[in-house]
Amino acid sequence: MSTQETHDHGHGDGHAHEPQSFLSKYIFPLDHKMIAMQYLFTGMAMALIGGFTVYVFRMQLAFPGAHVPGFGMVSPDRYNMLVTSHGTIMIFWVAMPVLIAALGNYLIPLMIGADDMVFPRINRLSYQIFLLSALVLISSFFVTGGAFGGAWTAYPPLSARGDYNATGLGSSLWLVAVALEFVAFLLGGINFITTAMNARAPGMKLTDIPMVVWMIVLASIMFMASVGPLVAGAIMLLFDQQLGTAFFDPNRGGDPVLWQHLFWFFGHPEVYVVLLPAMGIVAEVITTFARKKLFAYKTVLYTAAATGIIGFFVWAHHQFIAGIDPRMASLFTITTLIISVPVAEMLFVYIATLYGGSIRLTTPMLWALAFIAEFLLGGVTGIFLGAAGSDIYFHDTYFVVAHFHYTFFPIAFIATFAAITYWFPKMFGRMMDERLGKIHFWITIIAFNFIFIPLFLTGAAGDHRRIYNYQHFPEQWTPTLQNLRILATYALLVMIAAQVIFFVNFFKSLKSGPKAEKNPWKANTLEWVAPSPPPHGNFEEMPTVYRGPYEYGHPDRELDYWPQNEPA
Amino acid sequence: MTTVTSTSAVRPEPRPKKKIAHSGVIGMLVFVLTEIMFFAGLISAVTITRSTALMNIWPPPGQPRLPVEETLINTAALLLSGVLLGVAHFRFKKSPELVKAPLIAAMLLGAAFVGLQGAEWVALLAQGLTPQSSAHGAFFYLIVGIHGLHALAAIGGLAYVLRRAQQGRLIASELHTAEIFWYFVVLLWPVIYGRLYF
Amino acid sequence: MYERFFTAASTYARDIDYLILLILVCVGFGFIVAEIVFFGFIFKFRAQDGVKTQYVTGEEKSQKKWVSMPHYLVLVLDVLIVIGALKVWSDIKIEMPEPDAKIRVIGQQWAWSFVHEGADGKLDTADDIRTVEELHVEVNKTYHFLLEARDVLHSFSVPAFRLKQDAVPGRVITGWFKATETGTFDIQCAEICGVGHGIMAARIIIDSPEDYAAWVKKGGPTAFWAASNVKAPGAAKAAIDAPTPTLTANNAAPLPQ
Amino acid sequence: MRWTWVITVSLFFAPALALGCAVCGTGPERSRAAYISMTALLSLLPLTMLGALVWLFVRRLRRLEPKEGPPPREVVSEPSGP
Repeated sequence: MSTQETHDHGHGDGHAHEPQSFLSKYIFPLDHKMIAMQYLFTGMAMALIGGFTVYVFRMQLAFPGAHVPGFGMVSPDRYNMLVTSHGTIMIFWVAMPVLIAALGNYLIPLMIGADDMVFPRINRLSYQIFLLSALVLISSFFVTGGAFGGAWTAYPPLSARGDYNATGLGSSLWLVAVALEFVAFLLGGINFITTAMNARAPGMKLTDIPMVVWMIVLASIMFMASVGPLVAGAIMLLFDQQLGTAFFDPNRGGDPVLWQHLFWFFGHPEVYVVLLPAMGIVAEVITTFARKKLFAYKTVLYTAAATGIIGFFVWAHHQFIAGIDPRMASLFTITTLIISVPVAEMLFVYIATLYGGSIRLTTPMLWALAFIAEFLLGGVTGIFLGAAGSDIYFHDTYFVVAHFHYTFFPIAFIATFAAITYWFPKMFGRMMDERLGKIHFWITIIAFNFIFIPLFLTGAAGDHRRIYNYQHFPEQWTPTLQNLRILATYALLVMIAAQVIFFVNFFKSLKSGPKAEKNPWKANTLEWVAPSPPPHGNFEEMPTVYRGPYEYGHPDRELDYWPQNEPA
Repeated sequence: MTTVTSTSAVRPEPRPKKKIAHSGVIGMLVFVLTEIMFFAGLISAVTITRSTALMNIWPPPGQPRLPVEETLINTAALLLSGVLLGVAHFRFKKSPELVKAPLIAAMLLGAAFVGLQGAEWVALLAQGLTPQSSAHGAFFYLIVGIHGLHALAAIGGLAYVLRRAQQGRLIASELHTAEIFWYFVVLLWPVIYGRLYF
Repeated sequence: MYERFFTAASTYARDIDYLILLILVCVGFGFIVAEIVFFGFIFKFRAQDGVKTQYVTGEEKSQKKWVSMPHYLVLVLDVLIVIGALKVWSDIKIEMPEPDAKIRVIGQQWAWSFVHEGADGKLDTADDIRTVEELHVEVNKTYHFLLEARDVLHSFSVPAFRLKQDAVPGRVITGWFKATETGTFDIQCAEICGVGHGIMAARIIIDSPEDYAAWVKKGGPTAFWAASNVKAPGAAKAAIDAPTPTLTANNAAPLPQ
Repeated sequence: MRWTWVITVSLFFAPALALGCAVCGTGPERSRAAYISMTALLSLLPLTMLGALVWLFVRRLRRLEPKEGPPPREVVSEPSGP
C-alpha cells in the first residue's frame, strides 16, 4: 500500500476510452462512476442488514421474550450482537461508503470538470479493500460464538477477552473489518484531496468549487487526520485478543481508559466527517430548487473549516463520567458548546438562502429541507450531552440514542435520499417517479419522528442503552414507558416498510423511467454539462469555468440559471 | 436585503492552471500525515502506559533493558541513508543517471537497519522479553515491528525508483514521492528510539 | 421542574435538574425561533409564476447581519449554558464535601456488591456489612463511595440521584452523594458489560436514621427481594448460566399495573 | 473573538483551584499529566501538520501566480441581454 502511489501516479491524466469488457467495466473498473456505483450498492445492501438488526432488537424491546418473526428468540448475547452490528454497520458500512466514498467518487470529478480521479487504480483498490472488509464483517456472523457483542465502541476489557464478551473469533474479525475499512477510506481520501487540488477544470478558482465537493474534501482531511490513533488502538486491541498482550488489561499493567481516548479521538471527528458531506448535498439541492445563490458562500466554507478544527477538541465529552480528570471535562464542555456556533451558523446560512427564493418542493428538495428541520433538533439536543453537568444524567441513556439518531439519520438517510433523488437522472439517465418519491418521503419522515421522540422521553426517564429487557429495573418497567417503546417499534416497522416504496421506485425508474435530459433541474454545476449518464471520460468536451456554482436568478440574465461553463 | 449586481460575472478567458505539486507528492504528503497520526497514537499510548507503571519502575521488574548503545548503530545507519537520499535528490537535478549510486547506498543502509533490528529482536526474545511478558515488551515489538514494516515498504519504493532509473525513465515526481516516504521512516525512528529505549 | 416527573432524591439532583431546565429553555427558544423562520420562508417563498427570485450574495455587511445576529445569540446562549454547566459540574464532581460515612461499591459481571461500614463506622474492618444488589444508606448523610470494578467496565448509575460514574478495573474512583428522601430506588449498570448487562440491577434503600441503625444492628441484608413483587436478580442470574432460550422464556413477566 | 478565548482559558483554570476532586487521586499524578499531554498532542498535531501543508501550498501557489501575470480581477458585470 505504501508504494502504491509511486506505482500509480503515472496514470493520472490520460485515460483510455476504448470499449471495455464486462469484467473490466463492472467488476474491476477504473472509472470513478462505476466505483461510486459499487460503493453505493454495497452501502445499500449493508443498510438492509443494518435495518434487519434494528428490526429484531426493537421487536425484542417492545415485546420482550417474544418470538421475532424471521429471527426467533432474542437472547441477551444475541441482543448485544445485534446492537453492536447495527451501530457498526450503519456508521462504517452505510454512512461512510455512501456519503463519502460513493458520492465523493461520483461527484468530485464530475463537478470539478475532470475526466476521472487522479489515482484511478488506488480508487479501485479502495473499493476492493472495502468489499473485503464488508465480507469479513459478514463472515463474523457465522463463526462460533457469533458476531462481536461488545458495543460499537468496543471498550476493553470487555472487548479484549472472549470470556468477558462471550464472542470468540467474531470480535477479532470485527476489528479486522473495521481496520480494513479505514484503510479503504484512507486510500479514497488521498484520492479525493489530490483530485480536488490538481484536476480542476481551467478557470475553476477555489471559490468556484461546488460546496459538496469542498465538504467531502474537508471531511476526507478530517478523516485522514483523526483515523490514525484508532487504527493504532485497533491493532493493539487485536494483539490483546489474539496474542495475549496486555495493552488494555489493568491486571498486567495496561490501561482500559487508553482505548477510550484513542477511540473517541477518531469517534467524534467521525461525526463531522459524515456531517459535512450531508451539509454539502443540502447546499446543492436547496440552491437548485430555491433558485437562489447560496447565501455567503465563503461563510459556509469558513464555518465548515471551523467545524473541522474545533471538531478535534471536543472528543473527550464522551468520557465525562468515565473517570477522566474533571478539569479536562470542564474544558471539553466549553469546546463542545463552542462547536455549536459554526454548525448553527451553517444552518442559518441555509435558512437565509431560502429567503427571496422561488421554492419548488420536488422530492430532493423535500429531503433537503427535512434534513435542516430534523438536524436542528438533533443539534440542540446535543447541548444537553455536551454540558458536563447534565451529561451525568443523560450519559448512555436513550436520550443519547435519540439525539444521535436525530443527527445520523438525517445525515446517513435523509441527505442520502436527497442526493440519490437529485443525482439519479445524472447517474442513470432516467427520471425517478415524483409521486412515489413523495409518498416515501412523508411516510419515512413521520415514522422517523415517531420512533425517536418516544425514545427521548424514555431516555429522560432513565432508560439506559443496550439493555435487552427492562424488567429487572422496576423504575423503567412501567406501563407508560413500555407503551412508548412499543410506539417506537411500531413506527420503526412502518418506516422499514416504507423503504420498499423507495426500492420499487429506484429499480422501476432505473428500468423504465422517462429518459432524462442533460440538465433536468436547470442547475449550474458542471456535472449537468455531461451527458446523462456520463460516458467513461465524463465530458464530450472538457469544460472551462467562468463563474461560481450558484448564479441563480442573476439580474443580468433572462434565464434564472447560469451554468458555470457558459461563457459570458 | 437588496439585490446586487457587482459580482464576478465576467472574467478573463481561463488558462490551463498550473499544479501546486505533482499528484503523487500531494497524495504521499497526505498519506504521511495519516501515518504520523497513527504513530502519534502509538507513542501517546506508550507514554500513558509508562506513566501508570507500578512505583514508576520502567522497564517493569524482571524485564530486560533495551540495548540503547547497540541501537545507536542502527540509528546512525538509518539517518545516514536519509542523508544519502538527500544527496540523490540534488544529484538528480544534474542528471538522472547520477542518482543510482547514492540510492543503492541508501537502500543498503536501510536494509542494514532492518537486519540489525531483526538481530536485536532475536536477542531480546532469548532474554525473555516477549509481547506477552509485559506492556514494555508488547509496545517494543508492536512499534518497532510496525516501523520495520514501513522501512521495508519504503525500501521497496526506493527499489522501484532504482529500476526506473536503470531504465532511464525516472521522473522527478517519482523520486520525490519515494523520498517523502523514506524521510518519514527515517525521521520517525529517532522519536521512537527516544520514547521506547530510554 | 424535572422532579415533578422523575423522583429527585439527592442534594444535587436539583442542581442537575435546574441545569437541564436552563438548557431546555435556552435551546428550546433557539430551536423554535429557527424552525418558525425556516417554515415561514418555505411557505412565503414558494415558486409563483412571474415572480423572479431575488439575487442575494450574502457577502455584504448589511446582508451578513441576518446570519451574524442569530450567530451572536447562539454564542450568548452558549455562554449562559457553559456557566451553568461548569458550576454544576464543579459542585458535583470537583468539590467534594467531607463524608459522614463511606461505602465500597464493587461491580462485577453481573452484580453489584456493596460494603457498608459496620457499627464501628470504619470500612475494611471485621464488622463490615456486605450485601449483594442492595445498598442501604441513611437519609441526609453525606456518603463517599469508593467505586471498583472486578473485570470489565461498569457504570454505577442511580437515576433518582442523577448520579452516574463509570467503574474502571484497576482503579478506585471516589464520588459522593447525599440522599434527601427515604425510599427505594433503582441502581443500574449503564455501561455495557457483557451478556448479563440487562440483569445487572440493584436497589438502593434509603432509611431513616432509626431504620438504618436497626438494619446495622441486625447486621445483615433484609429480605427486600422476598417482599417485593419484582423478581430477584439472583434468580435471573442463575438462569443466565443455563442455555439462553430459558432466559428469554423467563422474561415474559407481566407489567406491574 | 478574543474574549471567547479569555473566558475559555480562565474557566479552564478556575476549577483547578478547588481542593477536593471526585476522581482525582485515583492514579498517580504522572498518569493524569500523561493523559493531559497526550490529549494536547493528539489534538494539536493534526492541526499543526495541516496548517503546515496549507501554508506550504499557499506559498507555492503565490510563487506560481506572478509568472501567470496579474490574477483575474473581479469585474463589475454589464448587462449582457440583447
